[in-house]
Amino acid sequence: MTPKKADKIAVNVLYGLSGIIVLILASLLTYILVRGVPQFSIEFFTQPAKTFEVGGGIIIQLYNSFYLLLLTLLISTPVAMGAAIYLSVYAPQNSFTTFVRTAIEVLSSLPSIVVGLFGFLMFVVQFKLGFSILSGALALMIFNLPLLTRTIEDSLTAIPSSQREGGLALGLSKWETVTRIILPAAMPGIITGVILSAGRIFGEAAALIYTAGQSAPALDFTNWNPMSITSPLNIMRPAETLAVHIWKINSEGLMPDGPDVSAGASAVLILAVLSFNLLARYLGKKIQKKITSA
Amino acid sequence: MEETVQHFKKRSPKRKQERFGKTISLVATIFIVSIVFSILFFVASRGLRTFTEHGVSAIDFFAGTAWRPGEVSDAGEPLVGAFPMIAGSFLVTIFSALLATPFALGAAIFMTEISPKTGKKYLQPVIELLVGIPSVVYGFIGLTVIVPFIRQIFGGTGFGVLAATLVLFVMILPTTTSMAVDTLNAVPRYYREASFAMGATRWQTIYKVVLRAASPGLLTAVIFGMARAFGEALAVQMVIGNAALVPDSLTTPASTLTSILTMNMGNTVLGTLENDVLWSLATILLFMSLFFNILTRWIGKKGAMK
Amino acid sequence: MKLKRMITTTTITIAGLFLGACGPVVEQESITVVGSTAMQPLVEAAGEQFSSENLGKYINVQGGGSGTGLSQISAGAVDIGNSDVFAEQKDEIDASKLEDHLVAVVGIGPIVNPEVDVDDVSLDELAKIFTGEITNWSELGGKDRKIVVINRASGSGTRGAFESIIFQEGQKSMITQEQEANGTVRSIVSSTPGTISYVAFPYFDDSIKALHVNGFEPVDENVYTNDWVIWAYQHMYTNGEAEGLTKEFIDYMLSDTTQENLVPRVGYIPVSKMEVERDLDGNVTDIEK
Amino acid sequence: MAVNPEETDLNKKHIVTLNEKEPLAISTKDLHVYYGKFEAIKGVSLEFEKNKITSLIGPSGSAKSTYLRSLNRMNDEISSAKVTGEILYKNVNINDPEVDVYTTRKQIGMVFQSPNPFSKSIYENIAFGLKRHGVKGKETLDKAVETSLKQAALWDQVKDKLNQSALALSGGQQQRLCIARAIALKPEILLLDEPASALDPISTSQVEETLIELKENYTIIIVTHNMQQASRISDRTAFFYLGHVLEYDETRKIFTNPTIQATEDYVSGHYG
Repeated sequence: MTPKKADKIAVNVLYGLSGIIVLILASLLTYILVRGVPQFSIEFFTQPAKTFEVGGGIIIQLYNSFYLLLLTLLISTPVAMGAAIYLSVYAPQNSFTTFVRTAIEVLSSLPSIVVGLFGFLMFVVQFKLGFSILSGALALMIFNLPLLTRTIEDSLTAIPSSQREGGLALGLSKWETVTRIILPAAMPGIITGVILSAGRIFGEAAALIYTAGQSAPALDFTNWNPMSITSPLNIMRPAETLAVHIWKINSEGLMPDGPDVSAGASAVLILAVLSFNLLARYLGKKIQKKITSA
Repeated sequence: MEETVQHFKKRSPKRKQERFGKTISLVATIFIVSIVFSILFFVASRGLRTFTEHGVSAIDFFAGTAWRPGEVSDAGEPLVGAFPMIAGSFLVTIFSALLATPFALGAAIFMTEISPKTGKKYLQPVIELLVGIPSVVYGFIGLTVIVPFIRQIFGGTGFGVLAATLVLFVMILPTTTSMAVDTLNAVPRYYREASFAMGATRWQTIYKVVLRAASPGLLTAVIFGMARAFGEALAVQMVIGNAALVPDSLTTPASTLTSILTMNMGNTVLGTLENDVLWSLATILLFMSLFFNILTRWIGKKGAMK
Repeated sequence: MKLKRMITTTTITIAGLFLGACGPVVEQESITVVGSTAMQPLVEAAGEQFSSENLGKYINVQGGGSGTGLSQISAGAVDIGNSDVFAEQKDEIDASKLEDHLVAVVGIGPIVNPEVDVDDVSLDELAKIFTGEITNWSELGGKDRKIVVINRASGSGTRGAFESIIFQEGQKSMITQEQEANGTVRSIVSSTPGTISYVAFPYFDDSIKALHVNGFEPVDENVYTNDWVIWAYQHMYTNGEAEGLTKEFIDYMLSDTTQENLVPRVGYIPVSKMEVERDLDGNVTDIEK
Repeated sequence: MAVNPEETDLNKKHIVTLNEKEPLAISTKDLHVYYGKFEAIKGVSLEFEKNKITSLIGPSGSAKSTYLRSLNRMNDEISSAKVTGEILYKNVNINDPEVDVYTTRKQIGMVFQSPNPFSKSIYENIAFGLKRHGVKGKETLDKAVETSLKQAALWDQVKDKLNQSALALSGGQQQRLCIARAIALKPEILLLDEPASALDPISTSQVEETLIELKENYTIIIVTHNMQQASRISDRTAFFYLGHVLEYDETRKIFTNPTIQATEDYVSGHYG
């Protein structure tokens, strides 16, 4: 076989492999959407779920998913940012740093069910936070931290070191340099990373079943007093998310239209993740443009 | 003179700022590390109770094939042989990695070497989306599409290692692919240019130069994919059948550490052998993920030395 | 500048939420109910109804399994622990501290894939299917087809109830596929030829076929009389005597309105309809009416 | 004839010192820099005159950049680097851990090889350092931005687009912006590490002109590979070789009549 022929075959094989991946995703998406989108209706998006009757909606679960996501990001982003700054700026090259990095990686490969159980015994039982959004957000924080730290660190180190030197040469501290020069410059990457991690959080169920709980008390969307249990803002109320809802319908759901609700909810979940991805791309590009152009 | 010395030795606010920055970023880091440790400690301390508190011998646990927590053998020993689950976990992990690796590497090469433009425009978003699909949905599709499919082709119930492998294959594809892409991108441009200049074809360059240079990183990518497969719970639980039997074929029901763990955790009472033995399974999971990490580090080091 | 503002806003928001959450909850009360996944829909529905009738009182219902319910109530971490088995049947649970409230009865019935052409089995045959002694439907008068047994997770309350009734002394279930939940079991049975499993009555639907046992149909009426023998109590355990809202809610569960309306609507059987009672050891006695 | 390490006598040196009429800006005494076990600078003692331009020349690997970077203690940022010996600035040894590195760097500014403006607006690039050093008030800042941009000969080109991103400027403009950024802090000494090596000839000559104008107010030390550049703009030149300074004298003398053979080989282009 001539090298040229081999080249041609190899390239075709690569096209084929890539094509199959695209095909897999396309069929996954089509399958989910074809089954799910027909379930969409105004009621589906505005009604609370029903336990054993037909016609339940997902409004509360959908809201909970977003609220939990927001809280998780609020808690985990500063921590991840701090750790990423430490690792990219201050960390000396010694065994402690290697040790820290290994620890973070171990955390990232922890099965989410283990995180969930830890969260249950630690936050729910030990800290007496109960089944609550807060417990869920803390568990998701654990789940989210490693990936987020790594994304932020990557974005920070991707900024040329000449920027850092420029700041230091002006007599600025490393802290000023990283927070005021590197961080703003790394923003597009960081935002993209945060949003992509949001997609993962949004779909997580195993870590939440035992922390944020599996029930969604009715919410009164006119009650914005964070102390009230019906208030959407309350962080001490249990909150079943969309992903948990799908899991629950499939395991113990009693509603006769369970498969339909589940399919619809899956489609919503996918569409949300899809829009996160698009948003990440759009924002990343836009900020990049703003920074580099006039 | 003394004044200038003072001027230079005076601690500017910047020093304080630096200390502040270093402290809070270190605190954040230590916070993460301490989470890791409390999880490790917490899981392992419960997991070890199987051996310390309940007196199960390690051999019985790791090599035993009878898994009936709560029951005892004729000799009065608890039946907590975890071998079926350990075998199941390893099988699905290895098979799904074997299946996913060619696809992941193929896609990664495509995205970096063959057509970076198309890669970035179509494959990249596809990969990112695959990460975003929740495991519950994967499990659900596995249950409604893959299991019946396998049943029609191979007979039996359709549940088993094969079904889990197929589901995991799709689930680890993005992890492995995106890490492989990063690795290939890190191979310096001039390696390729030198190879092309010597008259090598594109494939020769990829195969003989780029892949060689990137091999430690690619191996790391594969191992990370395996780590993900090893730890996946919900989706696997829905398709593997959860029978605590050592798998004797790819299409008979089997179980993994995670599937048994997720399924039984809620039904057991804290502090009992039935519960502690599940934490022992979780401990195995933890140590496996530790092992995968150390392995990737080791490969990275070896690669760097070459 | 922007970053600083962002951090400040974030801090204030978080602080606000925490303060809000920890602040005094005025005229609001809530209790947490944890445990049996099988009971969850019933208790959840009752909780919702209770809250809508009693403003400011909330019932927080979580699953987690009977084991979780019992261990959490024993630890005093929750207000009510749901279980579909007697607390005494779980080791390491100090049942003497717990107070049992029987809130409903649920029938459990074997279900098979609709293609299975066997309609009726005896209790003994059923036991032998689950121990692995009977492996083909032809042994029961059906077509030659392998029996695929799907069991529930070991330790699951439904499985405990099912096995304690169908198995004789010394019989043990074979190791086979297990699934965690009623819903999953149902969807697997409905789609896999030759399968048999069992679910609680509320999960019966058209996608599966419910078997008759000893000639009796799996309906509530047969459970009342114990003609259908596979049934279990649904327990709500409190740590010591129920007080306050906990008591109110349990009373609400046991009230005639709930028992006569909600319980049957969700598919469970009111305790009051039972003509027999069963004790911890499985002895069934008639109730004098 | 090429410079050959074996043939070059590293002990033969010709280094001038300043007389009383020539005011001292900064000097080093027996400066050594180590990277781990490797000794990059092997005892360099030099005196730099105020308001003059001094060039540091020498083949690659002669450690002239390393030397330059130790003058404002940028080598502190490399964890394996160790600097011994004295750096005297205003009679204070600033190579002393007790000395505040931030105060030092503020007074000894630095411009790097490739332009590294921050990804901020032109205005912010200049005002940023000032603000971080506690300068307040819009008027003061405006004034400082204008002055330093004028000194860097950039004002006329950018005065109408101060709020635009600095990254949109051309390479030469970016480098002059970096110079403006450094001088906005009113340093006494300006260190430049091959500031024109990434620029085209026209931009290079613009930067050079700027430097010559700046010398009235600043002491400038510049590392360069460009022999013509050194001879065009600098008053004194130091020839670095393998971590040593072999010759330090008037630029004129270095380029026309060097004392040391290796210097002559290098400036006449015989070196590799």
